[in-house]
Amino acid sequence: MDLFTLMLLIPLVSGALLTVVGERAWAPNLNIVASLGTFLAAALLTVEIVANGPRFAFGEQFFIDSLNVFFVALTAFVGLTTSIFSSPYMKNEREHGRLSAGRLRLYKSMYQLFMFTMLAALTTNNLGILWVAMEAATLTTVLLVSLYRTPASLEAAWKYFILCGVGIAQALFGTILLYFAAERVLGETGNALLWTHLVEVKGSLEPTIMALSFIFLLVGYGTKVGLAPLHNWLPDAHAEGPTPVSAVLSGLLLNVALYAILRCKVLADGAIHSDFAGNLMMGFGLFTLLVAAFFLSRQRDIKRMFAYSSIEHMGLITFAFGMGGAVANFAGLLHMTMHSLTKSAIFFAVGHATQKIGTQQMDDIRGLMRVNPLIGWGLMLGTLAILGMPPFGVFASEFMILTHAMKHHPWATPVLLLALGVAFAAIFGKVQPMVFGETEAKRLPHAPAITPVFLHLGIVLMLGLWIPPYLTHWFHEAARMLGTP
Amino acid sequence: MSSIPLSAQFINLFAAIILLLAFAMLAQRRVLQLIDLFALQGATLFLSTLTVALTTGQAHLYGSAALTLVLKAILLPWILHRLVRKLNIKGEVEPLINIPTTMLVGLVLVIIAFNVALPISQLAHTITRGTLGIALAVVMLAFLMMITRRKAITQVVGFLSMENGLFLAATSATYGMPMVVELGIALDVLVGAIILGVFFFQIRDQFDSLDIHHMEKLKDS
Amino acid sequence: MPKLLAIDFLLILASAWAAIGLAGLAAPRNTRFISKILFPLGALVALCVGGVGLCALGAPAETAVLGIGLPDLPFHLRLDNLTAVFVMLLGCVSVGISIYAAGYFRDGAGTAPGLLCLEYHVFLASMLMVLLADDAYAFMVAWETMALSSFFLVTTNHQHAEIRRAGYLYLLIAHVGAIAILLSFGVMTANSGDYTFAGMRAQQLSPFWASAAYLLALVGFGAKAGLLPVHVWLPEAHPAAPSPVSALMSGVMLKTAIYGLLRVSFDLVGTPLWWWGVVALAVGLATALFGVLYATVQSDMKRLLAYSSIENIGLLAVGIGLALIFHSYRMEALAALALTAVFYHCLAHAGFKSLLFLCTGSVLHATKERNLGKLGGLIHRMPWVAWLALVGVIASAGLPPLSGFVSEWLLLQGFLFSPGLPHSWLNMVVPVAAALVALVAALAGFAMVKFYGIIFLGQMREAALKDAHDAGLWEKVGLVWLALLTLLLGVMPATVILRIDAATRQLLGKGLAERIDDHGWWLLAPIAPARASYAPILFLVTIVLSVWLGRWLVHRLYHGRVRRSPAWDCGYFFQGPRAQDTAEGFSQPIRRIFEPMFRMERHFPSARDTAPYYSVKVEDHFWHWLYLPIARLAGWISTLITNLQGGRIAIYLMYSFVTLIVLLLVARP
Amino acid sequence: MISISGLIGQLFAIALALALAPLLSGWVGMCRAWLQSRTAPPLWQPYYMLHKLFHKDVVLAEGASSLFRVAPFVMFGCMVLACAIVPSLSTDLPFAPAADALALVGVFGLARIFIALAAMDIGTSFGTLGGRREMLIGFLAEPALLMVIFTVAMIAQSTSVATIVETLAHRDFYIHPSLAFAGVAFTFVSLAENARVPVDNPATHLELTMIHEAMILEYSGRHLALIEWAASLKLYAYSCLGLAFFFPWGIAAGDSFPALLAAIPLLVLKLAIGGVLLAGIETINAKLRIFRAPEFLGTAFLLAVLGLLVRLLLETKL
Repeated sequence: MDLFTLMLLIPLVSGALLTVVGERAWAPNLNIVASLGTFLAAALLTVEIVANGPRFAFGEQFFIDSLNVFFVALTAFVGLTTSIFSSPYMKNEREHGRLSAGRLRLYKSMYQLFMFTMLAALTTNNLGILWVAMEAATLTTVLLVSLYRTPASLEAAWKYFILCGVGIAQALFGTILLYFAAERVLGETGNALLWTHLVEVKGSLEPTIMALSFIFLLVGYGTKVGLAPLHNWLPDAHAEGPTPVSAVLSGLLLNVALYAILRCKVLADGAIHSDFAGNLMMGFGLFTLLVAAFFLSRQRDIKRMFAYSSIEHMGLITFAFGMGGAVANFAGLLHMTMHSLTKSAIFFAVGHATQKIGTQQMDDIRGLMRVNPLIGWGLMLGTLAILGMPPFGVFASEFMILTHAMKHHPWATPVLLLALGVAFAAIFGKVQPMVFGETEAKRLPHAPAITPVFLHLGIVLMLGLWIPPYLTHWFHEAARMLGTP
Repeated sequence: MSSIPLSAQFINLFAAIILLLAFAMLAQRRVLQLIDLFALQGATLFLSTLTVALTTGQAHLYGSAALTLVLKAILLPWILHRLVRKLNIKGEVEPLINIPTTMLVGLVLVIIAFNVALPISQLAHTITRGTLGIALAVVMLAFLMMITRRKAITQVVGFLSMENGLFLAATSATYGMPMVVELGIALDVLVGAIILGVFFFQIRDQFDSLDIHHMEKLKDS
Repeated sequence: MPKLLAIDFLLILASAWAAIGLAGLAAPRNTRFISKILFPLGALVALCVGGVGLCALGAPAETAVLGIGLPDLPFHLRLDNLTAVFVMLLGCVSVGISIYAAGYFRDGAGTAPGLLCLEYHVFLASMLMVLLADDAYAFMVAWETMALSSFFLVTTNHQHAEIRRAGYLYLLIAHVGAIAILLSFGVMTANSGDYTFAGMRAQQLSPFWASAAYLLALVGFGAKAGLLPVHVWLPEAHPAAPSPVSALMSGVMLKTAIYGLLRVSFDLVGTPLWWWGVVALAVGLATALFGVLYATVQSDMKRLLAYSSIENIGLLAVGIGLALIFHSYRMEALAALALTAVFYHCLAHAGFKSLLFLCTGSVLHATKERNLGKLGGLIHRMPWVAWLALVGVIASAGLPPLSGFVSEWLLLQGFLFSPGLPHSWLNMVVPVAAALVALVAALAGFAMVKFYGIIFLGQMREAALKDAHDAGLWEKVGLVWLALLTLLLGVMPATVILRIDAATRQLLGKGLAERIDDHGWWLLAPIAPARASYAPILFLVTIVLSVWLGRWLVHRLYHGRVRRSPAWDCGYFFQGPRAQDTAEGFSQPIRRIFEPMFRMERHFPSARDTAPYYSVKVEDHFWHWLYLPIARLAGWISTLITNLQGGRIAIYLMYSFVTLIVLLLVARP
Repeated sequence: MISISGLIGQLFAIALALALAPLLSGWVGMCRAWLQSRTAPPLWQPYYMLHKLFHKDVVLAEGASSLFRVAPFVMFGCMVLACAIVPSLSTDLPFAPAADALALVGVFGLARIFIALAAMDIGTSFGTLGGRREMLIGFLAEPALLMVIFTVAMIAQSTSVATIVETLAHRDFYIHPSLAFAGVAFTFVSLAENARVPVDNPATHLELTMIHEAMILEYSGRHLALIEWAASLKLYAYSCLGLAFFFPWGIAAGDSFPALLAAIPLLVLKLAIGGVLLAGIETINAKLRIFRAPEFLGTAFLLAVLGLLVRLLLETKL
């Protein structure tokens, strides 16, 4: 059976399966195994693509090219590690009586379905299906966010649903406009929404329509990326959902939404012979970066704070892609990878920490080093990494973004640096007392899974010092695909 | 004007009606009537889609027309009715801003929408160029409704009528998206509605009311 | 096989340090293994590093490229004479510190010894890499690794809140400084996109951008070195850290910042403008005066030393400024004089300040006490530490015949010839600056007398001090090594200057060697013996001879009888330890004369007090004038912005709606 | 480079300093007594005292450490070195290269630090008080002294004392207004440095007003003798330095023996006059409160800097 089908099928089927057999003892393992299967399929697929180049699937509806192949691999990988992390975490939640068996079942099945929607959104060639998958992702995660059924979680889920629903609706209008424009070139054939076809004719797409459509798409998908001032759902959803969900939201969903914007940007750039799209994205990126940075210092809830940090980094990445050009795109892709690895690692550590201490309030969390040195170091190193401290990889991408900005948009550098400085002061000032200092430890019924944390951090560290050639090659390929205006 | 064929005139007429209904919903105070108006809008949407299908004779447009009828005109209104009864929501829905102001804002929005859509309509070679502007206007009015109403359920109705506007754009303006997409969209709308239904009960259990100003706890300021 | 270059050796040694650190991680709790095997090994490596640095002086520059780093910017490394001087410094000083550390670190609260060992050796290795780095990325990576490892070392005893605060402040300011440095590099590449130092040298910057790069570098490296006004982390972090770490930070890490400043202002940015020097001179003078004044009023012995480090950094900045001024007027001979003074003071300060910090470490171990007010009379219990500390004190007070005086002497000579400057203002003002330098030197003497007298002399202020013990063997060896270094630097300046002259020549194209060479090794005459000369060895011999001769004669002609009796109580019945000056009392004249320089909170006893007491708290003006306002501003902006997240979904929808409308109306391709 | 005759001259100069120094302080004492219409002690009084003190046992306080016992010798050694460097009779001093004028300041500083530390060693209230005040005077006086030296050194384009004297003494006469400022400043400084009125009173025995005396309160026997001797050597050195800077005429240029012999009486004469002036100053002035001392020395510093500026303004061709 074809690897690609396998990759999409495993999460779908196991999702369905888990709805049925949810509360069995081996269900968590099934969850892990399924994720492992997905990851293996994705990995093999990646190898195949790297070897034989792009390919289609299901006619022309799905495809994998050098832009999305590594996102697929990354998504599958983070999905795997998150499932490994979530198994003891969820058990502990169960022990604490915060979740019933039924909820656990819902969680696992929705988790798998969410993975499916992610992969579908990444690999589809049809912008319509892309939209459908994004919407489906929203729906699954809404259920995950409201898993605890507490007033807070319901409120968060409600806001998430409404805001993202509306946003996604605007994205749909953008897609319709895109189709409207494409149809005039490609005719009434069914493939007027197929990206591969659109790219070939992007030069002849009607600029005015494309401009309008890009605005709608940017605002729409931007809501999901968390661009300010459309970001309001994001901190709530991250803080109130279970930690594994926060991890995948930050680590994957935002990436995928941004990926959607990128696909559209390529078309818009092709049609509009000015860097209209780029400027829009740079504006949004800078504003988001600045706003998020100043939000950070006012946070009391640890997950909320890191949610804002995700917003901040999304702003930085958006800015990078907005600048365009080989280096900036390269840096943007690198930063996406680094961010999703680092941020999910942080959320893993945070999850265990909050479980041990029993609160998400940062003022009450102290002395993680004492409670469990590994968790403490995990959180500390992860934080330093996300703050762009060398030798971690985040610094590498930030270095490239900064230097490129200095070269082409010097006016932006002060803003960037101000935001980065403020963010550093805020986050580090809050994390340090949590990690250091004294506290009374607490045993957990199920030992935390630390491996994913250090696995991620290890990769990030390595990428900071040495980026493997094939990865470099891919980044270059992808950067080329994103085009240089 | 005489050059415009009859079918196109009909489509424009239906579009206009949809816009009118959107205004009506914006003005409507009572929940049940709101839902009825929504059903009406769905029905009109069905008609316009049907007309487009007849004129262009694209097979899948019939499908989507049927889908519209079942989903927008019958199923969803029915679900909403049941919900309102089950949750016995009080009839009155008091908006945040008073109705006349809302209407004025709506008017401004319509003007904006038309002007935004104008360049596109001029490019359109389809016979129903005007509808895109109307669709955009409908979307914006729905948006406005979501902002101004404070009951969860009215927000949902607004959300759904926004979908109507989008659907109008999809069918009438562009003679239908590819079938896959339309199916997907429809499916999402359905699932979304169901999930919302589940939500209402939970929200009611937690806040024993569907008034969304109970849900302003999560904030930083 | 290709012949191994010095730079390859250094890389091997750096990795050896890293390996030692990792080995420590293997047995994190085995204190014996770590302290008695790993740290001595580290000291051995340090010795090799110092040796290589010494040999590399005068040799042609070597470069290497490592296959790591960014895809289009692998690590470039370069070992030239400027680097070699500081490599030598790093090696020679860290030998002593590592040996001392072998005896110092014991297991207790705080970080596990193994982890400590890792951080310590990574710190050393990263400093070496900072010196070797030859492109912006490698430099920044090494630089921030240095900051991180030292941060973790500072927060070893993180259970204390004030230590956490110190660490936070330290890393924050270090990060801000790093950002400034990165910007400066960015400016120097001048949009060529070439981030190697070679590329920066190649650029021809307009005066404006060159100045921007220089000032950014001054701020960035100043933040690490502790120049005003970004000095505040230093007096917090140094006392917080374990003593060997304070020694390493104060002795070596601050010098890496000086290295960076020299690298940028003399090597990368091209020919300087005259006012750059003036800026450095002014900042340096302010820093030095500030540092020494605050040093005199401290009550915590490590804080006192930390402020004295600030003072010395200020003097270094003064020297750099002077050198820049001369250099900008192409008066290379005099520039060489000032620059030599800078190099020499780097070496000297590294030696004696590490020595003093280590001595405080021994005192800390023996008495568990950092507060001067609770020490005293330790010379009776710990003579070794006391006498070795005296060496450091005299050097630090800038007195002959020890190392501190040589650099001060060279600096003053440099000032003496400044009237040659073709700029009327400068040659009026600069000599007056020399007066301030003299004042600083004299005040340093005051501070050092306070430091030494109150810790080691007089009566013990606490009963507990009776059972203080002297330093252990390892610690003694480490201290002796550093003391010898100080003495050596003191008595044979000519020899040392001949070695480090290569670096001066590399930066200025002109050195002192040819003029020093033709007198004996014992005489230091940078221009000509008739103009100025200094022969510390002769000096030392004369004093020692006359001391010895005097003693011998007196004992010979008269007698050596000694009787012991209680000290004269001046007719006042109570002469207990409390009758001595407290630390605060000793510095009272300074507080009184320089009152406006301090922010003091004093409590005077009144006649009616049942339990009268006097207390004084001296604070840094910069907190209230600079840092707190900035913090308040940031907080204000945050409160403003957090209103975005008001919790009402309708408002959120409105944001989205308005954004859309605005974009539709405004945005046009 | 050290010639035998030079070496002899050097040693002779040192010996002369050792011999003359107590005499000088004795002479100053005499003049003070006369001016204050007291019966003066004999001129040789200081020698008697030194002899007596050397004979006495050392009575050492219990708290005294070894540093306390070394300090007097170090101080003495420093002063000997100082006298060896400052040209009193001839400028041909083999030891001169050992330390130029800046290093000379260093030598005095070294001596000061040791005596101050020794004063703190016993741990009595007055010892520390004396040490603190001594260091206070020190850090106020040193910059002023350095500025004076700067002024002179700029005139001579050299910091080596011998060279300075040669340029000042043996070239065609030229009026340096800056030297006037420098001279006044130098007088102030040397008054302070030698624990003289108005800053300190060598004759006082009221502890609260003492500086120098407070520091050596615990010393006795040979230690005290050495300190007293060193003190008078310091006075001698300062006087010679002043003479060398401001009245250098008569100091032999080379190592010609007759010139050397001719220089001795001249030196004695100059010192005698200096002593009278010093006694005069001490008599007509009252001792300042300790916190007026900063103002006094601040004035000295100011004058010195003024001298420097005058030098730069009037006497250099820019």
